[in-house]
Amino acid sequence: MWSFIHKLGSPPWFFRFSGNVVKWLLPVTIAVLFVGAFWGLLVAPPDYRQGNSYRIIYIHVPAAVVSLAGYYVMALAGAISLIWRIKMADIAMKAAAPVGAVLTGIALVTGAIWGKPTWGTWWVWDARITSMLILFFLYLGVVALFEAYENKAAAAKACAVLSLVGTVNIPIIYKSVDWWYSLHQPASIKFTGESAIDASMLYPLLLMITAFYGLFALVVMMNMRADLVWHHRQSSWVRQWAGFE
Amino acid sequence: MSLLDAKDVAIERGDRSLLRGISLSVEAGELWQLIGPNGVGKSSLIRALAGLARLGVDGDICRSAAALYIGHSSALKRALTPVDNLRCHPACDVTVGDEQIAQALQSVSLAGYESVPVGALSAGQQRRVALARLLLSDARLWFLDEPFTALDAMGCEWLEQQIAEHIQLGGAVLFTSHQQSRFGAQQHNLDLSLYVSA
Amino acid sequence: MSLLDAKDVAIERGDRSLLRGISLSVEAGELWQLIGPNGVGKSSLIRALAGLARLGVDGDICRSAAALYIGHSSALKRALTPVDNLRCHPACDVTVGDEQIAQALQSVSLAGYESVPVGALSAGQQRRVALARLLLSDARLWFLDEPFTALDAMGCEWLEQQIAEHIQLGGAVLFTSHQQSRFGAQQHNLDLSLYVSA
Amino acid sequence: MSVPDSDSLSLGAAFYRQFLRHGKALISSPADLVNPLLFFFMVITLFPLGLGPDPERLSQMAPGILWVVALLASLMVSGKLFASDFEDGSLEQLCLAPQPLAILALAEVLAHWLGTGFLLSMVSPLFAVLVGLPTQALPVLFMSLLLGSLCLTLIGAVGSALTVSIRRGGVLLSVIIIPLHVPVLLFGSTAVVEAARDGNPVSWLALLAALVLMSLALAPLAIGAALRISLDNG
Amino acid sequence: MSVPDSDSLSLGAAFYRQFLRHGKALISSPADLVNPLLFFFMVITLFPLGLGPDPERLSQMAPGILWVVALLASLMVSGKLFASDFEDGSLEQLCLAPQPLAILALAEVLAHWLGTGFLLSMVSPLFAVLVGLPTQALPVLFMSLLLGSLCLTLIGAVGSALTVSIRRGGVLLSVIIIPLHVPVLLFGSTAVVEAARDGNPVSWLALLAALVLMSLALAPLAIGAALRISLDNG
Ligand code: HEM
Ligand SMILES: Nc1ncnc2c1ncn2[C@@H]1O[C@H](COP(=O)(O)OP(=O)(O)OP(=O)(O)O)[C@@H](O)[C@H]1O
Ligand SMILES: Nc1ncnc2c1ncn2[C@@H]1O[C@H](COP(=O)(O)OP(=O)(O)OP(=O)(O)O)[C@@H](O)[C@H]1O
Ligand SMILES: [Mg+2]
Ligand SMILES: [Mg+2]
Repeated sequence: MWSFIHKLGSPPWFFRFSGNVVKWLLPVTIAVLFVGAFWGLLVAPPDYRQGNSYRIIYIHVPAAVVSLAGYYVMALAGAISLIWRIKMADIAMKAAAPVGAVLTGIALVTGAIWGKPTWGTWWVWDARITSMLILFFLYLGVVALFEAYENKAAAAKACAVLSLVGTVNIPIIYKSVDWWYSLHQPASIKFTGESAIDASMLYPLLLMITAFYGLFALVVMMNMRADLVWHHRQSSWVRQWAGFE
Repeated sequence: MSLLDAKDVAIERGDRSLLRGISLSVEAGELWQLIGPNGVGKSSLIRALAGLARLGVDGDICRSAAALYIGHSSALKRALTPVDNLRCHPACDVTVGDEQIAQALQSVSLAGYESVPVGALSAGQQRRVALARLLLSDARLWFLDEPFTALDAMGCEWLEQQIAEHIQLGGAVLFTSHQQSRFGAQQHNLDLSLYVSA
Repeated sequence: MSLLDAKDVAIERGDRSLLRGISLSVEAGELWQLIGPNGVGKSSLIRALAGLARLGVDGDICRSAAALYIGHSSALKRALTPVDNLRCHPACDVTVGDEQIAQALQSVSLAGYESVPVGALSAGQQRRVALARLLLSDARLWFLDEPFTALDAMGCEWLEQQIAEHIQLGGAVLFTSHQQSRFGAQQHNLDLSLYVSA
Repeated sequence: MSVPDSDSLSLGAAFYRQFLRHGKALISSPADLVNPLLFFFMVITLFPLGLGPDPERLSQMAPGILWVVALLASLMVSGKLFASDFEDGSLEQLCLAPQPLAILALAEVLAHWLGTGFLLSMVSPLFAVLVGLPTQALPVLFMSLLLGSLCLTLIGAVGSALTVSIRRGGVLLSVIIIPLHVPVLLFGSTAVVEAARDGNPVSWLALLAALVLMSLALAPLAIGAALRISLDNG
Repeated sequence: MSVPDSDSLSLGAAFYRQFLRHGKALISSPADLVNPLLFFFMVITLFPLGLGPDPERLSQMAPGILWVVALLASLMVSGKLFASDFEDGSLEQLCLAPQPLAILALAEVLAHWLGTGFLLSMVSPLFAVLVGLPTQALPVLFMSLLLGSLCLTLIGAVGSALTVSIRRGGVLLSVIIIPLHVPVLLFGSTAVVEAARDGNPVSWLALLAALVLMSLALAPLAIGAALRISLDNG
């Protein structure tokens, strides 16, 4: 186990390893994505209340679920980079932040698009939506901080600190937003998140969630590989890989 | 035993590798001047040796004595007077008393400016306040980055004397300056142009 | 006709009166060094003569040529490259072209640093960018406050040569420096210690 | 046939150069463009969090919230307008330039506004949705912010010029400037309120436009004078 | 009988000295103490101007407005917390000091809070009257701001330490920090809302107190790490 982590820290080894992973993960993810999308968008029955507009959950829900997990992945990488000073963790964190931000953005935008037909409004200050928005802000903060640093090695460390502070805060934010919402008991509109979902709709959703996890891993890994190639453009293993030597 | 030991240090800034293969060991009573043209990496090296920069610094740096670093920025609060600045300065000994501070200011010929805010002093006077810390710290290892800047002839003489005394008392000094061999044969020179990478 | 005429100038900073009774007239082709210990008022005087300070300045100052002032601060934007900094600099001639800028950077031995942000240059390199303006401005009167600071030996030589050339071409230079009589008999000295008030 | 004399030519060139200098510094770090928008976005979300999520109440207060936050965002960014020029010594150079300081400063202010206030008014309709501003008020919100932000920036620049030589001037600037911002806030938010309740916002927008013209004429003079004073204090 | 060893003695002395250093710099310009209060005052008065003067509506929104503005005031001032230390090189000296950086930084943060957040909560009842907060909520407003502002300052200090090496970091700081401020805002404003409607604010205050303890324990570590990183970027 330890030696595996140690090996992960070595750029050439990781480059080869991730190359193999991508080779397998890419076709599998695309297959799952297609099956899930086909099933969800065309095969699954329409909702008895919302008609076909509900089908947006096949993007909305996976994006929301994976974006939350993405933050923890990022923070974990940050912790590793701060504690063990493994450069690969820096690169992983840098790669994960924008992907997570985009996923969160997708969840927000699809949610808003969905809200228009269901609630008649683009936006409400529901507890879950509000937490999601704040998660989006946390991501944007990390991305903005990274961009602002001139020294990218220092930038990664700074983002590691920020995302760790954010991780400590996420449960608190979620809890506090929940309490805030239940205290104010606002008007009519309510999230129907609790309503049971039919199995014929659930399976494609699970497939789509799996596919989104795969996509997240893929994009992050490819991001990291691009970064590695750029960073080590002078070294022999990159030049060999590129066919220059 | 040496106060500072550096083995095979390499320095990188931004994406460029600057220096490599620098090894030095500073003993008590030694005086080292870092030499080299503009941009060769003197400031970067002295910060790395003092322990202020860590990213982009490779190799083993082992410091076994308290350090005093005086760089380009003076670490003075413009709104505070010289006395307050020195009394509350993180680099000064915690036990420094008001009398010692008054003496130190006297020594840098700033008697009479005790209650003027540092922001209203001239460039050279501000530098003198910063250098007064040399008298108030008990660090054995001094890192001075271009300490002679902005000082007039008398000020330079004063500083040379302080450095010489510190060395005699068993301290050690690393400094940079564009004037070659300020202390003649007494000093060791480290010419960084010899270590420029590639 | 003289490029700069000052009659009976007195300078006051904060509440203290610093200097008084200074008169000088700078003709084309002259080189003036302001001399004096730290805090005597060299920077204050040079700013007053350049027209940058007006409060606390008494007497008649009459400048009849365009001025270029280079002081302690470099007037460079850290985020911009040397080329962008020079191209957009308020002190440079509006008509300066890219080629001239490239030549100027070459002349201060910063070829190769055209696209590095100024913030990532060393102290001496930043000073060189600031001094490159000497080549890009058509002002006849130069005010240089400690221009030799942070420059290495080669840089100092380059600057001395620029100053000498400018004077030969009918310009005039006022500068301060803690090294006495840099230009030997060629220069006029104004020792400010003689004008300290009270 | 009039030939433009070389002086006015060089004035135009110098104006353009100064504009470019500031614009380049802005563009060289796109974060400087995006971050004020993010700030605007985030502060707007603070209000529902602080006031409770009731959509009815929020939508009533939307014009006020949007305008107050725009004003605060403008305060945040215009405090720094001349700060770097002062610190790095560019201000001394501007003062010695042969062109009038007021004109050069105006170039800088306009470049700054393009990168902040202008952008902000462009994206404001997006954020207005968050606080439930009625859709028919969006164009008026945009127009009022476009005019208003230019006004805010010009006034803010005067304040920035006055406080630039003072360390930690950020809060001081706000204290000086907020009272001057009040008319802009009143006209702007009232225009949006009128639009939201299907009233007539045009006269308020016209008032804003008049304010813009007035500050375009007067602010540069004040800025020039203030910058010279700041230099004397430095 | 235990004798304090010289190390912990010197730690205490260094803590006190750092506290004093920052405190003195604050006191030497009393404007730094007064201006944030003025800012708070002025921004609060902007709301009646932007929202219309209906007293009923204002008083309903008073807790939210007061808290949001307190948060903004804290953002305004905490951005500068370590700025001057970074620029004048004091940070390098702090890093080389024999005492742990986290402790020295904490001293500075506490001195800063005493001069800003603490003062603000002391005078907040005065301003609360302006927006018509019911009288019975005043003590809770005071308590919630007292606890909350300490929390805001500690979190803000982390942000300030992270952004100190970045030119024009002011807006960036807000962007990083606002999401982390959300729980404080929610607990604080809800406590005041509860008090205003004669509910039970104690549990919310307790939550705030818990947040304070947590950030007192964790923030210094993050600040120390962040300051060292900033130095590497400088
Ligand atoms: C933590 C983030 C989120 C998660 C985990 C999440 C999850 C879900 C799930 C599981 C559903 C399906 C509910 C059902 O069974 O019908 C749903 C519905 C919905 N979500 Fe989200 N969501 C999140 C954020 C958002 C956001 C940010 C928005 C809006 C911008 C949003 C808007 C909606 C809408 C409009 C629906 C349909 C509601 C309805 O059926 O009445 N969601 N969400
Ligand atoms: N901003 C200021 N406010 C008030 N007094 C000042 C200010 N700046 C400088 N002084 C005072 O004016 C005097 C002259 O300062 P000046 O900077 O002109 O000296 P200088 O001759 O350039 O010295 P140096 O050789 O150190 O650069 C100093 O004694 C200083 O105390
Ligand atoms: N913040 C930075 N980021 C990236 N590169 C930098 C940075 N600061 C300096 N450098 C680069 O590192 C090199 C060495 O800089 P350093 O300041 O150590 O030089 P120096 O020897 O002290 O020069 P000087 O005599 O001019 O003070 C320079 O060539 C410069 O381009
Ligand atoms: Mg150097
Ligand atoms: Mg001087």
